[in-house]
Amino acid sequence: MKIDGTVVRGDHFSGNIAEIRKFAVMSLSWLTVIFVAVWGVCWALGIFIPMCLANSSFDFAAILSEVCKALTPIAAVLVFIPINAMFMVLMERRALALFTRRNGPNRVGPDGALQTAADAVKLLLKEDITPTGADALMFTLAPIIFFAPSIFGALPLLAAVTNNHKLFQIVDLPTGIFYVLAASSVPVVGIVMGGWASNNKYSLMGGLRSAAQAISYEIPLVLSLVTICLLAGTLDVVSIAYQQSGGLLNWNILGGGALIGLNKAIAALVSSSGAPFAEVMNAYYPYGWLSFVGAAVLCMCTVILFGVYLIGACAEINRIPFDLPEAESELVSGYNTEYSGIKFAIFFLAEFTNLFIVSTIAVVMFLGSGDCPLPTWLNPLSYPAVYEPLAKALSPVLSVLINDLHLINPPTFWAALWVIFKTYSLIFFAILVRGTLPRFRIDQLMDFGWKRLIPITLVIFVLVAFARGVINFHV
Amino acid sequence: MTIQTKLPEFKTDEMVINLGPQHPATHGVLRLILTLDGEVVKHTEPVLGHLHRAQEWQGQNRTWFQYQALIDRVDYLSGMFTSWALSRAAEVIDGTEVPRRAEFLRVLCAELNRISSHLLWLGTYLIDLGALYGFPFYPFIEREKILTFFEEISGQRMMYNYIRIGGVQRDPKAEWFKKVEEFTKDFPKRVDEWEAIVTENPIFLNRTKGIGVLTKEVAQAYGVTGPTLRASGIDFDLRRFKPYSVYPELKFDVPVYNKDGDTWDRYMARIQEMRQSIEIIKQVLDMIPEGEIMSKKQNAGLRIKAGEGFAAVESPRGILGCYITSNGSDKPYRFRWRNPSFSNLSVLPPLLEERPISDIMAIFGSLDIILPDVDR
Amino acid sequence: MEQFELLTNWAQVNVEAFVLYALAIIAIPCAFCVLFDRAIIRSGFFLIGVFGAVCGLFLILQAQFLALAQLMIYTVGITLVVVIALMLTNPRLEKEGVAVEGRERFSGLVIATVFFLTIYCALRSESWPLSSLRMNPENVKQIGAALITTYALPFEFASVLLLAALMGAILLAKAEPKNDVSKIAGEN
Amino acid sequence: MFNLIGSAINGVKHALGGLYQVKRGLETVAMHTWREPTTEAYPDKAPELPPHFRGRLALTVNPETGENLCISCRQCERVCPDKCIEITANKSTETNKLELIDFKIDHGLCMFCGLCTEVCPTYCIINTNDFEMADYTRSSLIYDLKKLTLTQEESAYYFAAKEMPLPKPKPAKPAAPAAGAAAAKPAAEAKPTATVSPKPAPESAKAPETTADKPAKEVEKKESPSTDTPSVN
Repeated sequence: MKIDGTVVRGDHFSGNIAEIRKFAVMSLSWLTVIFVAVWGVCWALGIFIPMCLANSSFDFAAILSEVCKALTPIAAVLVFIPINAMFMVLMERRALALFTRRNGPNRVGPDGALQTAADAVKLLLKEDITPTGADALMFTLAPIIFFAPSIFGALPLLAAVTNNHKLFQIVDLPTGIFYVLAASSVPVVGIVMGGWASNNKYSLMGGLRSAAQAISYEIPLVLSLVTICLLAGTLDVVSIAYQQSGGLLNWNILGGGALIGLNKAIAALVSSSGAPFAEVMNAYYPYGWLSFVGAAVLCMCTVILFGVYLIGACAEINRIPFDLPEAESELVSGYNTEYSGIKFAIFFLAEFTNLFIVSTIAVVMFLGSGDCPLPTWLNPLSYPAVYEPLAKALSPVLSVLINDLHLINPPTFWAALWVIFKTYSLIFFAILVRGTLPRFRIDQLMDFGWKRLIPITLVIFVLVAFARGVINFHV
Repeated sequence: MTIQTKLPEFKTDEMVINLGPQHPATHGVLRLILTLDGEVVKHTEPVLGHLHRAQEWQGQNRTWFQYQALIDRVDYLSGMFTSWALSRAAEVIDGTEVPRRAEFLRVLCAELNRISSHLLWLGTYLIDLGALYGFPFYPFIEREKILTFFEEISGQRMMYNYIRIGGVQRDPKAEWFKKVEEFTKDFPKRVDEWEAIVTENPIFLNRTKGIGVLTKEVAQAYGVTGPTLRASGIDFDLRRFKPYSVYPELKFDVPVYNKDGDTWDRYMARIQEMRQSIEIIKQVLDMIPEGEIMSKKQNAGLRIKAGEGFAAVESPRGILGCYITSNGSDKPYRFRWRNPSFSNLSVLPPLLEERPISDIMAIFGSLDIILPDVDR
Repeated sequence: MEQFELLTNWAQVNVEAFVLYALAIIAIPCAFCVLFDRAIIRSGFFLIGVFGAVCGLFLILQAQFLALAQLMIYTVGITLVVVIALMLTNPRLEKEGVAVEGRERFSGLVIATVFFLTIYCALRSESWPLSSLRMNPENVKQIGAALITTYALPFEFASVLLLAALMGAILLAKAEPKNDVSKIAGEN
Repeated sequence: MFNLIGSAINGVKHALGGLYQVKRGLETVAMHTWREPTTEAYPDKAPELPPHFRGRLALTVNPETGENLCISCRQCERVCPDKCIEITANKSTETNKLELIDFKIDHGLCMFCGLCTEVCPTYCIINTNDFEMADYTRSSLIYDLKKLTLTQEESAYYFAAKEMPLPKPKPAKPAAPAAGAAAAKPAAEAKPTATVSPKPAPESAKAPETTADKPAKEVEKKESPSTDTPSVN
């Protein structure tokens, strides 16, 4: 047996630039379409209509504008989910094609950009079959129960990813992350229901597997997020997002705020104004080397937590390598074997939406939400000398857009761009994993969850609780 | 005597389930009747015959010349070997001396075909294990190259009809040999890449290590052959044990694992076999002489002397034997095929006993069975 | 919630009452289905509907934490119940249906009546003081603080109880060595 | 205690090793992004097929004169394992030679084994590089003489590509009696040139010398009793 430790790298880089360019163009144009549509709906419903109503004189104008504003988050999510799912399926197919030296879909539309739109239309027009012996009511309810929570789950995240835009504050719950987790625990009911109602043995087994898997992996998933909440001292996703602003060192993935002191101290050193380096360090790390050890432990713990979260999330949404409920080679298609037409489309839609939501949670909880990874002292845009002339140069154009029409809200805009970039990078990583790893076996999956992940997260929870005491957080 | 303990009886319903004939992972139309307790297989019954085409009977009702073209369909992933077994059996009866160049060409094509067959197995095996979307394409890319070589010399990608009684059908051009040589240089790097992805992957190890252990005794009792047998630690390869053609002149190893014989060993056995085949091909490309390629005229009236003969070749799946009785006419009198897949499949029920349902495909795939070869 | 109140004032209806009735319309039929559905799995799923509606009631009462905990724990818990029901019973129970004997029917009737009367009396008693306090937005914090100060002892008891239940479940579910079982079966 | 620590360290080692292997796999897969796709843009770009590709069957004509090369010897019909070839020929009363009336190949039955092309003494029936024969009905897969016959240019191409010896130009006087059935003129011209004399043949397909070519002179419709039902594949 000959396996050397080296990574085998591709040896002919003769270039796949054309395909990569196509992929990039396709992604960018789709993302533009998605977010322009969502932003347009939000703007129309949340800003434009209230603006018009403000000038009108009929008596319930105020109430109507409030209703419009209140409906904005829901409208945004409803517009976003189907278009985004189309894009994600297309992105997945094209990315897998890149990894496997193929072209991917390239027939419908320019370079296949409309392939999934065509697929969606096809799925909606397909005959909707309910198998003989199926429990028709449960069979119909299952995809709805599977899909609905993903809409509700997405709502509290809206404020967190848009830098607390005031249109989305209506769903800014103090128990934000708890709400998201509660919503994400519901879909498994849909799977079990669909699996049982299909009157098919393969479906039933898929449903049972899904129940076992989702319940087991919910624990490490929740524990990893709870640990982050412990570090942050709040359950509110918006505050957690805010706490992480100020560059990579402040993100939860690196110590969950343990490095904020270091960040501030370096900033003080660089700007050579305000408090001196040592003083800042002392304020944040009061116990000398013990504090530094604590910070190091926290960094390690949060990185592991991030990994645990990714694994748990993968299992929760049935992605490879945890796609046991729909294991093709064993259970045909698992719980959705008997589904066709629009019901299958809903299952499909919900799967990809769930992937997007767990990626967004990861971004909000670990990766600094809409924060630029460059620390403030390294970011040229944070210095007035750079920033002000730029702002002055652009102001004639921007002032109309920002102040008169409220078309752009600068803090939201940049935050949203960063969130989009980070989220789709995570999704891309999920696709890469899908292209590489084989599937777990159900008992190994259980072993891995109960015997590895849960103890690890429990140990980390205790470690974090102690290490937190030796560092001053968020002074 | 064990101490009898009172156990609470949690008797769950047993479930009978039909895996196949229409199932994404049964590699054709195999039907397995499984009795499951939860996810654990209690009993397996393979049901054969969904792809039975009476290949032996067809052989007896066709002329030698016609049957040569049909026989590739028995094991469509390694058509060269079925043709070779038939040709060798006929040559044994006839006493035909096959030209040296033809023998080398046969070995060359057969080893290429062995690689292509193992490549298809590698891709589909990873599909069986759930790596459905990325990895399986890589072996198929390489397999495609080999099929293109075959297409060039025989005219088709899978139904070659290239090895004939008394030689081979067509003499490849010099460029063809060059292309094959390039392929042999490139191929080991590709295998390294696949091994980097798969071999030591923890999930793959979990799915294959210690799963489906086929002990020497069981393997011998069921007449298992090929890499499946060698992975169980029995050094039995026809190319060594009963050398035929020009194999005695070639240097190669037969990868044997003197270990437990689980699915991972079977995987490694095939990977190593591919590497060995590449070595053989390199040697053949160096040694191949010039000369005739056919010693028996190929036409509709092809006849074999009266008599009977048996010949076997080491196909990618095991020993592929062909027994023929000829009565001197243009049709064989009696055909009998010994197909490796049939005996390799028979060992499935004992291997599956008490295994979870996910292991069915891990074990079944590792046996590398092809259904037309089972049913004929 | 300001918008909500604004809307309430404008429409001059009690939206809370409206939502309450809507939830009741979901909850009560579901509860009946839980009782009367022959297929045990379907009653399990209806139970989820009941608890979902109850979770909605908590939300009306501005007890977010309780509502979410209800959703999270009960949906997952009931999924487990359904799974266990699936594994231990014949999933197609409705096709069989077992007749209940007369004596059992009578005792069942008595127990049900007593039970119903108890609950009815408990609910009808007039000692349900209405608190005029508004809900504190930081009620999660308060719940957390209460659990480890005032109610620390009951909380710990509950956790010990749960731990014991967990260990018992593990002991029950722990697989005995396979060969021993087969040997015993073989000897008998 | 030491055991516990040791096993913990082992566990960590194991986990890190596993993670490293996973990382290695992910990296190798990701690196494939930089390689060119191997997909062929098939309908847009025809695949390059080798000259000996066994595609649709066709009848060549003499590239120079354009006369059909078939001599109605029926060897292909007899050797076909699927019985998909049907030749209609007539013995001319004047020249006592076979004249081809129709040549039918059922491509729905054909398994493209290429045996007919191997036995053909005049390199008339060949496998072309065409494989796009999909059609809506089974009956439209039965190709007749007109559909099977290649043009002069195509024949010239295949004669060159397959390295087949060109037929000797025969300046035979065209005593073409009107062939009623087929409208194909090459068929009409082919009749008098019933060249039984075998051309110099390369490697495989040598001139038929066994019993096979003797009954070729008899006019039998079809039905050679030596073979049985067509194979069901």
